[in-house]
Amino acid sequence: MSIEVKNLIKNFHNTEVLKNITFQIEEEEMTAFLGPSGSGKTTLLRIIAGLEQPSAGEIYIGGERVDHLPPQRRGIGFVFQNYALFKHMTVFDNIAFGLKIRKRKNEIIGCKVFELLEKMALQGLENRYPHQLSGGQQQRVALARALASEPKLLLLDEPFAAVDAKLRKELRQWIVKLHEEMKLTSIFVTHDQQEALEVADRVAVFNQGKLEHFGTPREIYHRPATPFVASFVGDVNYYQTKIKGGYADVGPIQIKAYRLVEGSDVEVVIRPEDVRIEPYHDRADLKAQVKQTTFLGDFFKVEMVLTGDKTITATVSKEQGWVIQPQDWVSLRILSTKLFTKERTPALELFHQRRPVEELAKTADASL
Amino acid sequence: MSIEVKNLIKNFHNTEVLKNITFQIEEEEMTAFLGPSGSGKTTLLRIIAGLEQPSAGEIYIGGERVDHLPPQRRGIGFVFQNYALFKHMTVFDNIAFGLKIRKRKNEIIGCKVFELLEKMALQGLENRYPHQLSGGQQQRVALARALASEPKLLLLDEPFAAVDAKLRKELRQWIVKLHEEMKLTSIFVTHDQQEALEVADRVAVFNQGKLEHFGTPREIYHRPATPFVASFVGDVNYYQTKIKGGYADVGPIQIKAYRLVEGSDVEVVIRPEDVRIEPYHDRADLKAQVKQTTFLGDFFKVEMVLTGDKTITATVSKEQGWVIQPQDWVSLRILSTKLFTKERTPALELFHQRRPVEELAKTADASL
Amino acid sequence: MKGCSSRREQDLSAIALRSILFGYLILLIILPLGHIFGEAFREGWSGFWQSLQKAEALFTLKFTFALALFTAIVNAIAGTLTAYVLVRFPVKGKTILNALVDLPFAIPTAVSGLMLLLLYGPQSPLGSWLGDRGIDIIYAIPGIVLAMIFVTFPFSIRSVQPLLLEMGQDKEEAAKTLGASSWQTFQKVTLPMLWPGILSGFSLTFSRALAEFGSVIIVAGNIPLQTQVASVYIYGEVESFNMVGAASVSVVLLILSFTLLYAQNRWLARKRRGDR
Amino acid sequence: MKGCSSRREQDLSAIALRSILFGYLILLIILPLGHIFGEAFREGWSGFWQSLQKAEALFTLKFTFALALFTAIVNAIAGTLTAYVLVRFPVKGKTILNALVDLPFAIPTAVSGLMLLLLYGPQSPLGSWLGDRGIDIIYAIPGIVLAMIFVTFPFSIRSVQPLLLEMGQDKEEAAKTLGASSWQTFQKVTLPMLWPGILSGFSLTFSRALAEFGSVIIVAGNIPLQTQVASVYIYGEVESFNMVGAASVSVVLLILSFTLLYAQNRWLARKRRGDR
Repeated sequence: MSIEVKNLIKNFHNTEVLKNITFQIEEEEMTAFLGPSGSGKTTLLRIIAGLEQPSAGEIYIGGERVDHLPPQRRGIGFVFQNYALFKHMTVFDNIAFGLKIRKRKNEIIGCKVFELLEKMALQGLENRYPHQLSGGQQQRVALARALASEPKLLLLDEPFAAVDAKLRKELRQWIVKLHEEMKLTSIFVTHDQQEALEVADRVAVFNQGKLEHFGTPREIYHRPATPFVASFVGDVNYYQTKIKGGYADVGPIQIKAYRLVEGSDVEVVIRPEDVRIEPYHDRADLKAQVKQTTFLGDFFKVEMVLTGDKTITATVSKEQGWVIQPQDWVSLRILSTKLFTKERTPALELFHQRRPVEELAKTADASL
Repeated sequence: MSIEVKNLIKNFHNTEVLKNITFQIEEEEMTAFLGPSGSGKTTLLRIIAGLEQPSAGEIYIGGERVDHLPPQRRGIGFVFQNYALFKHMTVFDNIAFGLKIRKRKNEIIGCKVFELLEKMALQGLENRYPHQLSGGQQQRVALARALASEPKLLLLDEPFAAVDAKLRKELRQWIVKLHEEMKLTSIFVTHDQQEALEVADRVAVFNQGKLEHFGTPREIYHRPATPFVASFVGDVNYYQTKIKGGYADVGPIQIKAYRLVEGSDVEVVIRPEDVRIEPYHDRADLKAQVKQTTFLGDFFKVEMVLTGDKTITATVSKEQGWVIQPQDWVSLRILSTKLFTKERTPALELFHQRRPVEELAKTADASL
Repeated sequence: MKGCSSRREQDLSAIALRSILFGYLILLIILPLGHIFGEAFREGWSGFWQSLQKAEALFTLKFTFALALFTAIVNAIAGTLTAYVLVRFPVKGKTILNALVDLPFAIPTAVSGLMLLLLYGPQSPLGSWLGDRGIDIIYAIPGIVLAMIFVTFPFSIRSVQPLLLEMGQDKEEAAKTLGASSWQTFQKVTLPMLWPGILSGFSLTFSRALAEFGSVIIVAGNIPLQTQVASVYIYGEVESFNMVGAASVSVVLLILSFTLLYAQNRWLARKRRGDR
Repeated sequence: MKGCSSRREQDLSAIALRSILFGYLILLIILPLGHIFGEAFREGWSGFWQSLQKAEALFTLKFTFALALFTAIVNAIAGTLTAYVLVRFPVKGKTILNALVDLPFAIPTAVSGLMLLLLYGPQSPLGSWLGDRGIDIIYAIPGIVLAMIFVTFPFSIRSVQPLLLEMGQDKEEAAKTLGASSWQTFQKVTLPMLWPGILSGFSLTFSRALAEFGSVIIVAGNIPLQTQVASVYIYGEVESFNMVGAASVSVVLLILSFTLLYAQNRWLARKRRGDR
């Protein structure tokens, strides 16, 4: 089912928890609500589920307006952060709950529940109680319970937060598989950008109640709408500066800035992996001295000082990382930069959204 | 201060929580105890601090045997996972606690506390109570409190677990800086391999009460002592197989195995970043069909099926990732593999430890 | 070796502290408790039995048991509903209500009795109005029940409330997203999780009502075979120096109370083990 | 618009539930409470004042206050130590001790009085042995204090214990790694965090001791100007149909109890706000 949210506002004790949110989710897509804690992402999920009331705005599920409907009548499945399993019921009764409420026949309930138990690799656990299950099993029961009534829309609140790192990876793959098999439309909330990029078809990035960017993982990563999005979905080198002589002036790094007023404030973001380290040669545009290298498993992080005291961080392959030593002088090549003006104009946002994915300018790719 | 642990055993309710642990930490080094929950790493830290009693074994701090001493007399600083700040005391009184116990003069206490407040960027907060501080500030107070009495050894129990992702990064850098400035010997417990690799000089990997590997981050990552270590400190392709005709037989991947008995069980580990994807050509040794590619920000994960139905995962740069499509046929080159026998012999471990870091065999680097 | 000796010291101080604690408890609780059993059986089993066979003793035990049971049932229902409303509904003046709930515990029982006596007694307008219609409250069963309900009012609420607070709303919300109506949610999800609290409130109320003295003696007086509850009976026997009679009825009350307490603890412990 | 109407319904049912709840509380608590104040002041302020100026009334109020205060202090100290030992020391038989602690709540107060009477009374060996040495317990102040301590014994322990359990050992361990001895840790870290529990136990004990009736009337009898506590005095006034006198002393007790309860709640609320 497609979902549409229009001009949604939520006030709580005189503070705007959600500020004029508008977006649309296509059928069978998996969307991530990404943001730091307190950004409003969970509140929005709960409003879509009907567990909280919006202060203003409209919500459509499958074209039908639902914001006046109670959660019972929205045809959704909701997986709570701490699973919210019914402790006094067996796994079977937990999963069967929604079907029993709907007064399905016993044979149909049994058939459906066992089908789900098998799908979720929970066979043989139907008579256990929730406290007898591991965290991962509990979550799969919560999923099965939400799916039993065949919801049009599956909502998951921080589904991976309560399990440890290794299990989290398995669960992610699990949910992606399930999502594809069952042709669900689903939304999940997370504060982990890696998770959002890996699992979701589309990502909505929230900050302080505002939807800062809504797009595919690639768009979010490569053409972030705001400096916040850029720094939240990856590591960045971040500089605040002004336009000087048609260029954004970051010391030795000069970025061509079209159509920007001389002297206006700009923010510059450069991803560490877009900084290439090359052997030192005199005529290079950019030179830097290595301060520290850190081994990070499959790559190295290299912190450097540019001429003129600005610092910059690069990530390089381990083959290259091993030969770079602190105090070394190196040349740098910057593959891509992102430029933001403080007072973003709609024109800029449009421009951001229209740019082709493959564009990788040599010195300046984002400019207005 | 150097630390030595010899043949340490801890039994709890008839189960061995720690199994014959022996290792040595050099002065001014930062060591990470890494492992999944329940691996015994926190218990070991608490035993070193004197908060728990070992069942057997010896502990030396700076050459002096300490296992009979109460925590008060071991000269350590301990930072608890949830900070364990004294809620009824101000920040000043929290930090001054150890000095007041030692009956230092008031001027000295004041001087020392304000020095620490400044170092920890907590100036102006001295009259606040813990509940009036953010999580990051609370942790810095806990650190300052532990450092006030100038311990020889700083122990940190999951110091980054309770704060969110962004703050965690800052805190890590903070602690690394502090460690270097104050010339401390320190140990911290973590279940996050990224953290251990990034922050520590040496890493001790624990699993089910056993010290599986103790070494530098590079050693741990490139020459893991066991399959567990390999899979815990990074992603792996993992295969169980047997020796056939002098080779470990992973379908199309054949790894030369010296000195291993024909037909014996071996485990093979290949890191995704050691799998190179090349354009398809007929004469290539290894061919695979792409199943799925996943965008992960600064790189792509590519899942493939080898001829003969084994699956293999590679990570590739984003430039390459964008052009690879599901169903494509590609050639593979494997840069490095790791081989483990089920019954590890000491000889194998020695061999592992003696291998030079740079060795990157074309098809088989680990073998016995 | 040194490690061992420091452990030894800890053990010793633990033993010393335990001894003091046990000593205190023995002097204060065990010894008096043992003595009352001794007194009840001073004239042997038959003496104990005879004391209980007296018409007044038999009546008072049955009478008190029945009224306490009735009180516990009323308060379990009213208390659970009150707790639910207090926790789950956006009721204005919640703070005041919450404070009101605890009042009966802060009122001396003799004062509670006096309050009811003054309000429903024959001298008061309400009492005489009810009396004209043939409804006697004071010196009759309704008065005793009112007194018992009044003094035990907070138990059920305070047993159920923390469970409701602790369980949070997520399980109820889960039931709703699965299609359950408010009533189905309460009945199938909330209520089953509240049973431990309801039962614990029930048994606290019951044993307290069984024991009530101050308010009942003032409201109901001391009329053998009509309004005499067990505590009042014991007091009467003591006044007339019939210690064996007093002790015998006491022992029956004690056994009832202890059994209930024990059963409840066992049940809760099993439940708790199951839940974690 | 539809959204509004569904909200409206919720509001209506909330109002209905609140009304029922308020009604129940008014009938059960507010009305009787108002009535007793009315009775105390039926003959105006001077009538109230005269009732209190009677020597017996004055004595009983001062006497009860002093003994209740003493009881609360004793139990605050003993209870805190007991809770500490129960939670922090590896004491064997902890389960039994824990169950013993609750016993006084399960024993009817009249039975508690009888237990003490039988153990320390002149007929018992212990009582006569003490009596020979000039120590009278029964029908004297020590008996009243014993009864009060006995019936309020669990309050302090049960107020302190959950705080100890909740705070965990990490703060005490932190103090130790910072060099503090066991005693310094208890005094500077543990005790300050237990204050809320200790104070709450103290005020519960005090107001319960102030109100105690059943056990005291049996242990101490009803001797004006010597052993008559307030509850017993009220009972005596009711028996002699002096309702104004009974109500006046009741009102004083009520005001004392409520003030204490209110102060404690305020203090705890402030403390809690501070802690979070």
